[in-house]
Amino acid sequence: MSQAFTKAMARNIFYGGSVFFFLLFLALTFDSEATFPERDNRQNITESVAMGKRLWEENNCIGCHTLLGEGAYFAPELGNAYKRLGGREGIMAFIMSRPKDGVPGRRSMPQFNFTQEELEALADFLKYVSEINTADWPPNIQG
Amino acid sequence: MDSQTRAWLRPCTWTWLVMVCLTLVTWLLGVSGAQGLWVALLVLGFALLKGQLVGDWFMGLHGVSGFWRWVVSLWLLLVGSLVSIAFVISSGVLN
Amino acid sequence: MQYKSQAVAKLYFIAAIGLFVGQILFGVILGLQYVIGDFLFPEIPFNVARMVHTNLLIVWLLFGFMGAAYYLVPEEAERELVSPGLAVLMFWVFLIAGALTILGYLLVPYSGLAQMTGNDLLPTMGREFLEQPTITKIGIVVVALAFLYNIGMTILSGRKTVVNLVLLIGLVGLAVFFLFSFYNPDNLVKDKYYWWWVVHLWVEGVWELILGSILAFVLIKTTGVDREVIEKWLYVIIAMTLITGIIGTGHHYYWIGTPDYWQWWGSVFSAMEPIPFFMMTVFAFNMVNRRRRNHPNKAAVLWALGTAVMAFLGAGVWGFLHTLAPVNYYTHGTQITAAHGHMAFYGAYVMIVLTMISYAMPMLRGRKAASSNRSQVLEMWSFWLMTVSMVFITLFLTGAGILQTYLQRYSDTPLPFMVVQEKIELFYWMREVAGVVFLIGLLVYIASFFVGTKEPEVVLEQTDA
Amino acid sequence: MSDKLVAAQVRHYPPGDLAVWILIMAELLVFALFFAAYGFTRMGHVALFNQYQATLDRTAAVANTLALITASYFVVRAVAAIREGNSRHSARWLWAGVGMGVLFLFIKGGEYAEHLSHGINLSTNTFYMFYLSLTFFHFMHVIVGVIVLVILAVKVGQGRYSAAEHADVESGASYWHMVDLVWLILFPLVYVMH
Repeated sequence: MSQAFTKAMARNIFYGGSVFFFLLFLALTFDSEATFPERDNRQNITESVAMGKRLWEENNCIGCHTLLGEGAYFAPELGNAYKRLGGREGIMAFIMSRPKDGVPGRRSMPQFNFTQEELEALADFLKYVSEINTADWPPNIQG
Repeated sequence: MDSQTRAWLRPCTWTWLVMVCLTLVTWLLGVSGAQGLWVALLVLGFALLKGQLVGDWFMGLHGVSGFWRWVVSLWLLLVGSLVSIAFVISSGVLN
Repeated sequence: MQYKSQAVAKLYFIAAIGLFVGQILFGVILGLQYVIGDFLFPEIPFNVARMVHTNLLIVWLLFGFMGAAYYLVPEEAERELVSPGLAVLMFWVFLIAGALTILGYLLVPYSGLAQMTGNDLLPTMGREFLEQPTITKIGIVVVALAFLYNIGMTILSGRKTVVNLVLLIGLVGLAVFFLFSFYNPDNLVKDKYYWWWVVHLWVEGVWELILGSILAFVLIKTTGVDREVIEKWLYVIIAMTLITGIIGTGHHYYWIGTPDYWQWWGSVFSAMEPIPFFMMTVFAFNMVNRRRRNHPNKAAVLWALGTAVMAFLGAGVWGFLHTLAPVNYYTHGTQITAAHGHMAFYGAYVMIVLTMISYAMPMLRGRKAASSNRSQVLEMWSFWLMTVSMVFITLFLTGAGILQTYLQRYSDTPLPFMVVQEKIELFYWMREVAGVVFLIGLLVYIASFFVGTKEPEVVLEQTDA
Repeated sequence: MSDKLVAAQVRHYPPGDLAVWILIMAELLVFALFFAAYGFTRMGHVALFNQYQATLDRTAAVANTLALITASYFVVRAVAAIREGNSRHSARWLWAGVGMGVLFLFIKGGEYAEHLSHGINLSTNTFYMFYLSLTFFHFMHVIVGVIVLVILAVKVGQGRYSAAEHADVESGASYWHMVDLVWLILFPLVYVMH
């Protein structure tokens, strides 16, 4: 009955604890997957939305912006850009309006020279994102 | 059976009996439809008492001195106060 | 150095330090772009500089981990590496692939890079920290497999210590979870959900095993405390890490389209994530206080203790600051996150790699145990310069974040993002100054390798009383 | 008073391995946070919590409480037996504890099946979220506890422990009592208090 603090028991707890919590994590993941259809707006993922996501990725937009709060903190949140910029037209107009050489002394989004189809895809993508159920985040329209 | 083990086992048996009784009382309170803050706090009190008995006797902390003697008691105190604060506030008796 | 093949670690460490310099240079550029918006525009836009900054960090830490593994595994396993040649070959493969990727970022527009590398075939690019072209990602997997083969076979055919096994589990986990970087569905919610399986389960999961085992190794070597004691604490600490950290992933699942219950699961478990870091701090100081000898490499001991403290502050305390869902609702994606990210990465992972380099480099350069006194003094100066300036970077970013959170998220009349950015410019300037001091500290660090090389090393004092 | 008893009176550590007690503290802390979260969230949804609490099967919960405290008592008997060096009795008590643990899992599993058939899940409402989270998290602990008891019962049955050397049995017993302890609070909080 002497007090013990053994390596063997510490090891058991490490292995047991890791497996236990990983299985629990998998169970919660399984449940999350089941709820996604009600929240992730998948019914609106059109080909244009998919193309917009690809454009979003291949131009590294996440390198300046956040999307649903994740990304870089150099430029505004875009999860609600669809609402803030006034819909698809507003988004497309803003992207097109960026000067090629930037604005002296200020941050400015590059001019990407997108085609009309690409602009629409990006706008569709941001519209889709804005309709994901994010538990009322962000707190206000400013993102 | 040596005296030390017997000295531990007897209160454990009592602990078990007391816990069974408290559980049944809790159940009766539940099915009787008794309502209100005081019933809730009484039920919580029973639970805390049961917890203390488990810590003291089943876990054997009664015979330990120092920090470990109070691990379970402190936990019960923490849980008991947080839960009762929440229940007291939500019952509206403070208003 | 007891085994010849440990020498390959030197290559990895030198590359790590070189890339570290690159990372910090780009950090200083980024800091300047925060206040002079058109700095280097459009040649090196912010997103490119940031990508270089973060990817260099990841790559040099991986170099550091691999170097650490090549150094400590032979010593723990009590045998030579299975294949030192493979280790050297993989070094060059990884270095060249990494350099080409970084050059690609800098010289080609990102969309062009995506096209050149066939991102259409298996689109994985353009997600934070995982910006590497798919072909680079495949290269990383190949390098990781070769590395794991080399390390794994050495461990399995040699003495199996806890330090070795924990390191191996950490490295295998690193490779396994990286595979989720190849999963990139059109569905943004699922994309983000599994993206965290790479990012969170790396830095708040398996990387902590690597951190723990390297720290344990250095403590065993420098304090002379009984291996049994250190190893059992290592187990307890990493057990707590995974117990809290795995479900702690939930603190990223609050606002990305995932079910609401993550706000509770994530808050409860991530609130406990500081505990293992706190245990690590107590553990490190305890072991050093119970030391059975004074190791001549004082700098290494300083780095080891610094790691424990700064990891607790950066990952533990600064993580806790914004991990609870009701707080995170307002702070999510603000400079608070940046503050936490800077101190956590520096405190936990930068410092553990520098600890290992500090401990191993003297031996790798042919000394018995430590550098000369002059070199160590300079190294300790660099420790304080970098660590204190990182504390200030964190504080200034925290100040910026608090203001940003209030003005943009919390006040009755929330202001637009760019308006707020201008209002908090002063904090960005101060951060930039601290960043320059950090760079100076890094240069001092590098200088410490070149001074006093001819002077005798510090001698070991025995204190077996 | 024997020397052993005197020695026992100045014990500074609880029975079993200290590593297990560190785990027990961590687990208790997690549950404390969850209990507090339940209490404080309930403040904003009293009517909802009361309404859906009434849909739970209290009789099953009482049966489960009795099963767990009885299992704990059996484990106490098992520890007492092994302290006397009586492996045979100890193993028997451990198997009895396993039986009670399995009974708990069976009853709770029945409740879950019932919920599932009504389409109730974590996202149904805040009450069910807490109820399912708390009880399922605890449910998984009971599974682990049962596995631990089975391993111990087998090893004790093989005579691997003695009156002098049985720290593992005490460690496993302490863990099991923790699982019991958590349920003692969980049961009134989630099923009864309103």
